Amino acid sequence: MNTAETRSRPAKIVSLAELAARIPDGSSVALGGSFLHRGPFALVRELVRAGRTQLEIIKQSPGYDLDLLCRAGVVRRVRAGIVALEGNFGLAPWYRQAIETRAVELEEHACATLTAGLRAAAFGVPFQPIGGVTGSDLAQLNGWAEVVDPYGSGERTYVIPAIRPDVAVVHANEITSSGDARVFGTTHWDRIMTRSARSVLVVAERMVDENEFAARPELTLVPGFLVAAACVVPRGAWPGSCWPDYGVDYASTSDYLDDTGHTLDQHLAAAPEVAR
Amino acid sequence: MNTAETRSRPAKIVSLAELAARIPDGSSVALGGSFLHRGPFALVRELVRAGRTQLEIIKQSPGYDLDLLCRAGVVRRVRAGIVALEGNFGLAPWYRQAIETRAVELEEHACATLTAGLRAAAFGVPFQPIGGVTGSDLAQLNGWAEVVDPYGSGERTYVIPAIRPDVAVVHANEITSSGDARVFGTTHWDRIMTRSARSVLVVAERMVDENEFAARPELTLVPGFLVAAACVVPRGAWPGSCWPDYGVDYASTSDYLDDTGHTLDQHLAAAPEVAR
Amino acid sequence: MTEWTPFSYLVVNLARFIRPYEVTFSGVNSTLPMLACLLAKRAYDFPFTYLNVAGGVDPLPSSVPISSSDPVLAEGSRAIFANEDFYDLCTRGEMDLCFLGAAQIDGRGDTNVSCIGAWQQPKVRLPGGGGGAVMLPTARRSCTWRTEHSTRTLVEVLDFRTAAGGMYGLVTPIAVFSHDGVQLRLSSWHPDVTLEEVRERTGFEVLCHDGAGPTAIPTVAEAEALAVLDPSGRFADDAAVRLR
Amino acid sequence: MTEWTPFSYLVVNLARFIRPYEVTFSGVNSTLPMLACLLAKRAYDFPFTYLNVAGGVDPLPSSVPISSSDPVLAEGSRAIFANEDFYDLCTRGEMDLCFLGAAQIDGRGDTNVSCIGAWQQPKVRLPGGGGGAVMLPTARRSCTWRTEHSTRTLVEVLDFRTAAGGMYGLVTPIAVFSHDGVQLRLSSWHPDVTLEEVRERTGFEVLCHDGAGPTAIPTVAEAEALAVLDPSGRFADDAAVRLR
Repeated sequence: MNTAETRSRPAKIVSLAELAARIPDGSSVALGGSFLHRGPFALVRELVRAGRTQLEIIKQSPGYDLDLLCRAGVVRRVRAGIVALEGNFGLAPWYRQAIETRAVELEEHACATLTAGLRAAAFGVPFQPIGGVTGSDLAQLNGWAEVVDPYGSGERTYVIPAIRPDVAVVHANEITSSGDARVFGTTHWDRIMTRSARSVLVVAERMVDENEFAARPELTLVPGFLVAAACVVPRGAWPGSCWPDYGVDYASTSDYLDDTGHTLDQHLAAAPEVAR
Repeated sequence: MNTAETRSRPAKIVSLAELAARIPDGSSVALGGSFLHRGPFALVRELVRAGRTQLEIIKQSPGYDLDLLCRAGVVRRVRAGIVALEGNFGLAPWYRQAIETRAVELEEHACATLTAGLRAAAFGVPFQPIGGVTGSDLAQLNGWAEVVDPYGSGERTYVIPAIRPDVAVVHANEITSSGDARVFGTTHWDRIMTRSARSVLVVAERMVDENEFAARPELTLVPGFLVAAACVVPRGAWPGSCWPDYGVDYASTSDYLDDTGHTLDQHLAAAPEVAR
Repeated sequence: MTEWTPFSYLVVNLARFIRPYEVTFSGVNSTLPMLACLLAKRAYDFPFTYLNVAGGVDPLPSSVPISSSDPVLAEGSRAIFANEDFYDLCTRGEMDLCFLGAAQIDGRGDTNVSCIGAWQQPKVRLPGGGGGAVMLPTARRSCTWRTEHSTRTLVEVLDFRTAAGGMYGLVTPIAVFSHDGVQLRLSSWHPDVTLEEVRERTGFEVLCHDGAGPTAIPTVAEAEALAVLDPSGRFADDAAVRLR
Repeated sequence: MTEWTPFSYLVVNLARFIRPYEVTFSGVNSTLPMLACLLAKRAYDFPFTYLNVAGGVDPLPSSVPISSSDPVLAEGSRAIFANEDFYDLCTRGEMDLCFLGAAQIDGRGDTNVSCIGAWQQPKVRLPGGGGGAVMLPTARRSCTWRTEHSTRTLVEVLDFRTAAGGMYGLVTPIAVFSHDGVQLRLSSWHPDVTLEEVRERTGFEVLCHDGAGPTAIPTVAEAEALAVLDPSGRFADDAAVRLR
């Protein structure tokens, strides 16, 4: 849990290595973005470079990030909705292999049940009711409980236990020196992630003056007081997109998947946070 | 419940009288804003002019709006958190009288328990867990149930039954001709109101071109497809504020409260939607 | 183009499930429904609300993206209706039509997107839960598609029931099914295949709706809209749909 | 000003509950806590996060509003942290200090903002629930205030228990209480009143903390900050706080 001592001090703008150092082995880590779009991929790569192990990854729709972490042996456990590379790339091969060989443990969710668990944590309650789920084998698989409406409607609803990540990492378009962060286009699941996690880290395309945020404060997704640390990595969401700055780099994504032509080290070395 | 027939047609921009006509006697009506700030007060006054009766008013922090509706005999029932004029005006006198004489029925909430009920409706679940409440006499008064965490934490949590208003009315800074609406500054409780109600009506300061919304879609609070009808009433939040366009008109609020110097009709006649 | 290609058959028949004034949603990993929604906006002379997973509400994308969750799908949108918002819309009963992917579909319209083989020891780990388990039971109607019509994909018994209930439509390269309240029934089939072939290639028992027959060929408006959306045939190539 | 006025006593002693690096919140109907938070920003040489009900996060308001929920309180803010957000922050245990109003307070620090007399047939219908029932048990600490210190406001038994648990501080025109885990205890009292007077004017039994005594007079920084915030004495006049 955040404490006044760790939380309200002015957010530090740190290096990418220092940001990764705030995620120790064994942490549960919520990753922002969706599939190939606005994921904190520079930080994900930095976790690989740092040799992190035993992480629990929490994300409704991971893809490249989770696949890379599985490929590098960083992951112990996954709580996810749908995992794929998307585009025309189909399944996430190293993730698939990790699950099929039982090297990594999976808690399979619907995207909205994972969100419900994060909502419970964000709202400070032990569980969160969710619509649907009826008839899905996921309910029994995960031991999800049904609760009868105590107000006599006769309705039953599944409830999802609280999911409180140790840390949420999101990739933002812009931050201030105080760690305020904003994104353009969809927020994906970033809002609920930043409200449910014990700590929030931000990677951003660029830093802008605080007055720019003050001129349109409605756009701010995460106020700086919730952000433990942040760093600036231009093109940090590569090979994914960061709207409106750049789109998906399909060639590099394809290279990542081509493990006969490219090693993981070669892929990591080609990343913008290293190569620029 | 919204149906495709009533919902997705391009939102109609209508007159204030036509907007009020969409709220029949006996409706449950969620009102946006808070105290003297960005409330849909022009619509509230129009309900009085239209002689509406037996309404249920739902709002976490009503004030002038609820007091006026009680004064005019429009209200049957209130579900509210805190009711006051605020500023230096203190209690809402006609509301107070209506409750003390039992002319109006009150379901007293904490602001956050009312929000929890609206969340249950917005999420499509029969009830919503809420933190706190323990030790409050409101729990017994309202018959709120406690549910034991089915996941064995030993925690108990109060759950609030779903609250689904027939209609939510919010006052926006700007709308498009399609009914998209956005506000500046805090959204108060408008977001959850517009997601929980069966129908959404909007009063706005002005209409702007759709391209202005498309240039910064992140600012839109309510997309037009959720809005049944809207109208433009400049200064419609009078005598309250509508940031950043105008502040509270304290003199007119004071006049409203001075029933020896001013009649209700005089107050209604002085409103911008009539007097302009 | 006035006759079907396997690709056009899928996209156009998905689009035909969209109804006037409805709220229709397409999600991740859903290139064909994305194209169907964009096609319906061009080809049909009724309005409907198109929501997508990029947060777009009736967007005007400057190009058609490879990824069906690409932010370009929010271009021109006057709002960002993000993930929590469209899921809540669905669970509270206001989503008229959801397009949801599936690896296996059974005759009841339940779906598996989790695994081939046993969940605990899968032969193939599939993408997983996604929208289905919550959206399928709560959307008013859902539709799915398969680019392969075979007894591997249209099955008698699912390897895992990821989501259940609420499936209304199914489109494959050779057939269109719709639900009668109990099960999926054949509504029409590709004019170049026989009913017998559909039966042979379907793992569950194929029952027909009254009046079922060959699928009506694309209208000029449908054909023109698809030509505009995929002028170079890139999406058709990527989808690699075959009749057999 | 180096001595207390009844008004400065309330504002400054509320401000003194604010601690370095904490997240502190002031809400609706809360002019004195609003002033206390603004004063603390000016008078104390430590940072803290000031959230308010106008959505402001460490705002730089161009003026001090009459209404403590006025949108001017979000001026200069780099974010809008709206109602659902700050309530959730509180219920998940990350709100360090909430200022919450009360009509009656008992010795346990529980509060009534609902009614004088029986709830069903009140002599006075009060504003009602507000933040208390949810925030009081979930904020790390809460503080309240009364501009009247009497046995009507500081009571042995509440007419209605609107909110319970978690009250840490209470400031009146003549006294400062803080909670010892079981009950409110007197920390200090206005130098112009006696302990005996505090006891006489308090409905619950007054127990003292070790070292309780007259309240330390305002620092120069506190006095100067209040003078800047209320240069014309308008807020002091509006509050109409009297020692007796």
